[in-house]
Amino acid sequence: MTATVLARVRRLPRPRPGRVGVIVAGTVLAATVLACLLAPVLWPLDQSAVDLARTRLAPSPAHPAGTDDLGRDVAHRSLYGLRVSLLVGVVAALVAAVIGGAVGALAGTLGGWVDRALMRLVDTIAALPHLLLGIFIVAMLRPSLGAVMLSIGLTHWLSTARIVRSELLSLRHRPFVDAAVSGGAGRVRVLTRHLLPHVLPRLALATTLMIPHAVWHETALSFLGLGLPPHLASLGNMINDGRASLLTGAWWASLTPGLVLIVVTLALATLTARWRDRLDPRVRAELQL
Amino acid sequence: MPRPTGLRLAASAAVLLTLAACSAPTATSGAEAGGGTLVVATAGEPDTLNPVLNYGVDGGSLIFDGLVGRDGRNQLVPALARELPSVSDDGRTVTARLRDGVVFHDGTPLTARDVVFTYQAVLDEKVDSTLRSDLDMLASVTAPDEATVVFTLRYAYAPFLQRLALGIVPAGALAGQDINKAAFNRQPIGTGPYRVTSWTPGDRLVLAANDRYWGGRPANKSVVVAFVPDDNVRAQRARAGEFDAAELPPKLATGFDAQAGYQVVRVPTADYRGVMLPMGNPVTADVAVRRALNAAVDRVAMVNGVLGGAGEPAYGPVPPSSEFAEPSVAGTPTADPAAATALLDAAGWRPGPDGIRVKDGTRAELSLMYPAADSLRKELALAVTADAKKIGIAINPAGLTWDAITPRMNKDALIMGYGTPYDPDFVSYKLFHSDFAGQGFFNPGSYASGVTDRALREGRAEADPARRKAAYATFQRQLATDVPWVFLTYLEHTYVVRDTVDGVTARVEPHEHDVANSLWWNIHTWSRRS
Amino acid sequence: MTAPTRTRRRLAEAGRVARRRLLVAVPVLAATSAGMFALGAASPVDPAQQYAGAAAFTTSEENLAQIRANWGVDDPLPVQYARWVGNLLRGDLGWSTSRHEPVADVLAARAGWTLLLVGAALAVVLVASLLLGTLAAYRRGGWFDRALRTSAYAIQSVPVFWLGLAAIAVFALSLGWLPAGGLTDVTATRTDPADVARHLILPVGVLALSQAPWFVLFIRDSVADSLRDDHVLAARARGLPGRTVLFGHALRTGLLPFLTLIGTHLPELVGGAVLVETVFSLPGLGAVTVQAALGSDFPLLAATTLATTVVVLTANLATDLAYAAADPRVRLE
Amino acid sequence: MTARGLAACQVSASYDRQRVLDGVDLHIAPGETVGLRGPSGSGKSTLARLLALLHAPDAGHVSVDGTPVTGIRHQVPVAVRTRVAILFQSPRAATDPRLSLADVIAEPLRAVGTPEERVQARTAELAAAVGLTADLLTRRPHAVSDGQLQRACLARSLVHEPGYLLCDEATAMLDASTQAHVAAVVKDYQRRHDAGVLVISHDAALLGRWADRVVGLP
Repeated sequence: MTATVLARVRRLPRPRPGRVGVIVAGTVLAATVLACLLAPVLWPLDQSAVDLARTRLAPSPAHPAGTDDLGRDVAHRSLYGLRVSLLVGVVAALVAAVIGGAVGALAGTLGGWVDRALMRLVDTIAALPHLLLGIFIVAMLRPSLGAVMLSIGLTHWLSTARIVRSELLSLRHRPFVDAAVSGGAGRVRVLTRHLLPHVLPRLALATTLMIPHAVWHETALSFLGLGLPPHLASLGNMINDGRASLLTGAWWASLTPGLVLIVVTLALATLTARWRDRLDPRVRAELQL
Repeated sequence: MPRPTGLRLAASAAVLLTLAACSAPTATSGAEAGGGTLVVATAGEPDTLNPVLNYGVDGGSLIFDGLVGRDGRNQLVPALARELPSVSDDGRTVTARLRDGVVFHDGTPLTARDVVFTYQAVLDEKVDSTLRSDLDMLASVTAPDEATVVFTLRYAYAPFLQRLALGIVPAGALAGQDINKAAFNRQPIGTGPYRVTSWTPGDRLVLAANDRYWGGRPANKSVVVAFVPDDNVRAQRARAGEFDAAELPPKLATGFDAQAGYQVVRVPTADYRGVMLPMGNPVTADVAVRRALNAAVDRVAMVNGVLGGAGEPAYGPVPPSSEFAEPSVAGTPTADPAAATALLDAAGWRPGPDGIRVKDGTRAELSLMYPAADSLRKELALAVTADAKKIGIAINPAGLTWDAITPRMNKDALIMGYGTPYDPDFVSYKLFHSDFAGQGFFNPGSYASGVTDRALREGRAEADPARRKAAYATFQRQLATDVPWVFLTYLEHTYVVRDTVDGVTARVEPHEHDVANSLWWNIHTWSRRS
Repeated sequence: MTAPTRTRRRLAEAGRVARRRLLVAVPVLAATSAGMFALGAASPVDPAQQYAGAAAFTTSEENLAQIRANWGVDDPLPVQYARWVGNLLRGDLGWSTSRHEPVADVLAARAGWTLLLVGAALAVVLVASLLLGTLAAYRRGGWFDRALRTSAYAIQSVPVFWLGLAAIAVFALSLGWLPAGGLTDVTATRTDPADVARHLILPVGVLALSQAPWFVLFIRDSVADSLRDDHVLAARARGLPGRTVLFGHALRTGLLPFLTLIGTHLPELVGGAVLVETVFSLPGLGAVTVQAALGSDFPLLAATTLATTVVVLTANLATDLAYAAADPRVRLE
Repeated sequence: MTARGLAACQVSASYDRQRVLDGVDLHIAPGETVGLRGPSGSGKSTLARLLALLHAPDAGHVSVDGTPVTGIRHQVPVAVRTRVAILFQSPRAATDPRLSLADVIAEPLRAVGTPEERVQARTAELAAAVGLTADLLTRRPHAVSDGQLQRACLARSLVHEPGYLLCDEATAMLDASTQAHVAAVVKDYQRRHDAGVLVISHDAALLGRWADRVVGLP
């Protein structure tokens, strides 16, 4: 694809959230993170606990989101599901940041044929449907927490690599880098002391923006039965479990985890959208995933 | 979601098509000529339609017939054999005479050569047949003439006639081919009441009546078997009125009780679920722990909460419906934590600071594996976990794929499921005989008991029914004493059937029930009221 | 330069691009396949046990070993890889261990339905986003524009499988208007197009809706941009009617980059199709991929992944060329 | 061509695919101050970057003390690279905003593994030479003026005692007194180390005051 074409497509502006949106999103996210952090202390969950005497109760004051097929409180499990999904999302995004950062750093500092080869690789992988690729990886490694994180990490590092590379390319010939080279600094020192510190904020943003994608990927895999162990409360597992309840009228079992997922990713996207808008267009373009 | 099918590991590999033909050939007379199309829905899709490769093993099938078949009470009746094959006095020679005038779907007549070919193909090492180990006792099979087949056995094997339900394939259509990959496996030719019109993988199998069927023309012109692996989707589509009969998990079937036009049929089975407790685990190696777990599980709560009421408590591997069932083997249907804790206290397992019991520095903690794709087993595993916690035993459930489970079976507990109503030897011999200790899925927990071994061997060698019954009674009592498994429940397979369908005859079903050996094992005699 | 010469030159240029892409694609596919094979080989899954299925419970170790030997799964890895690639090149995609039939047959039976699903969804997305996006751009800042953008933003956060479940709950279960799954009525003896169409309304709708936000926003923004372009302003100033300006000028300039957006969004669309096929039990490639993954069926998984890669790469090239053909200013490189 | 000196021999170079230098010769002898003049876009800065071994020529080569240099940047041995120092026009672009002025000056020393006490001593010495107080040394670039920052850059360019110093419009952004001070420090250094200096400017008066000879680029 020619650079010109890409540049045009990626110039796609997105709605910019207003002040109210940001405040709401921030509040939601802060409350969520707080709840996730405090949950094990205030409201501990035994992942394997079931209560066969209280199955499929409709929402009530005792169980605000009802209970599921095994008598477990849906609201309670949604909170833990979110914890698990966010944890997977964060770790997977970090894995992606490490891989993407390494590839981008290699391409951006070495340049030349290494750069061309790596970027061709990135373009190619970008052309693969990453859910399919993720399914393949999980299937071959056998579904588990680690396999899911790795699967997401291995399929979501591309934009990070592109961002790091283009940042490095633009930094590489800035006078302060020239001065360092001229002053005798070696390749590694230039990279670690002069280039990477300037790339890190961008890398952090890219990683943060990757979290909602990673969460979606995890829920999709779990939904397909290829994700986390099914007795573990994760949003994807819960939505999957809730499918059966849907048919017998227990709509609440999949509604709540679904809504939690939507609200939290929306809040995360809204907040990062503000941060994103402050970046230069080139970086913004890469983040339009 | 409960999946009575059980083994999700290619559950379809073990599809058993029942010999519908043998039951009541006269039933067709009342049906209007030609009949209509019946649509049934099931979760499991066969991988192949070739009996040699494990299709229709325990019965002929809608497409194939064996030498023998089974009636509505699972009693053996002659099928392609003129009468039940005769067994020599030493039990090592079995002779079958073929029925006259049977033709395959392609018009070629059935001969003894076809029977010999079928059994030799199973024994052929180049053929990837998983049946070979079931026919271990078979030394040779020969055809002295066109209509006679002689089986020679290595050792006397009482239930051998039960093994003759395997569907017979035409030698002419397969000879000289690589059977593993033959086109026949998807476009098979048999002698059964229905021939295959088309098979759209992942969607449906369309069968057309075999008008020359030796048991009489089928009442229905065609049968469509819809493959809908997802329970929820199958229920949705059943609700939309797409099927005449559909297998559904009990909880999803309950909604149909109220729905006009459908009835829910619950079929008793030999399909049990239980927890295999390996002898190689320091905690479960203690018989007190095994007995305590056996007393601690609340089987009634599992039947009601997990199975939606479609099942009954299980205490051993021989189903209550079997003539071999030993009535003295029974436990408490609900949890008996007092008895369980007494057992543990007496054995020296004392509660630790966190409530989990400890003995000689060993914590009463174990992993309980279940196949991740099987939600019924997942729910049972969680129920066992909750019950165990109440008596101070910590269980960590682990949802894994089968290949991850396999290497751990000697050390970690596993929710297993199996069961067949045909003969107590069939599954139990390999699951509980010490010869098979640690051999893959046979006796993975390495349970070994001289009493059990002797009883099992006697049971398969003895021809006299009364002595067999006594041997299997000993076997069941010994199992109840040793508790190598905590048996949890027998399932009831549930189906929803349109009210207007007549002729539905439920019979006790084995663990595997997919295309057939399901409620529609005799679908060629079903009729529909207008 | 005369027009025919220009056309010839552009064609030659396009041919060169296609050839160069092909040259790059071959090593890339080779690397991808080697990577997949290595992962498959590193996988602890025992193909013989996969094959035996539930019967593995009653199959002896020797029996399984024999099945393994028949398949050559115990050969050294490079030998296995060479055999696999050799077979691929000869058109033999291998044997599906989970479906017990040739992989090529699985692909042949199912690829069509997936293409139909993706194609129909794409068509719906294109038409709908053109209409809605243009309308929103024309009344930029109006209530319709605001509502459209807000809902697009919200839909981006809804996972497609949840959207599918919601659609089933509402349209199939509560209202009973549409079938909840499957491709045709089960009793149908042949695939009647009208029947298929009725069954595809929900899946196509859900897939289209989940992908629509990007396209709608894109059209809206690029049309809004071009409405401010000089030549469009000039056309308006000349007194051309609003509709002519909109469709004749603004839309046309906005359309071109749209082609590329389709190219870049294809992988996304295919991923959505996997989930939609699972939710609606459609007999397509996506659903079979999931089943293959659950059964650790390497040959089938590798084939579906490679096949999808080829299709997406080809589609990308096609959109690039189409773009270049439509806009002479684009330099093919 | 003499053995000593920094020389560009028949160099051609492009910038952004635009040919800006075409077969240019330039020689700076030790102790000599050469002025380089030319209109904007004539390639003055490109020539400076060529001489500083930061930019690859399309044709021709640069030689340092008679030895032709192959390669640029990290391909050049540190000993050769540090023989030539360059002072850029904008001190802001030429300093890492995260470093204090002391670190800016000390960085080249640390890059080659100089012991820390030596680094401290040398930094203090150079800071005094360019007129930076200890207070200023702790500040970061955003907290000091252009002139103060350029002094730090000048100090940095002198830490390795280069044989050649290239001043690329180095005083263009500074006020007159700082300009004079920078020029004085350079001249003082040149005298003591017999260094060759290239002064690039479009200010003919400045070149007239400072340079021994002036060359022009077309």
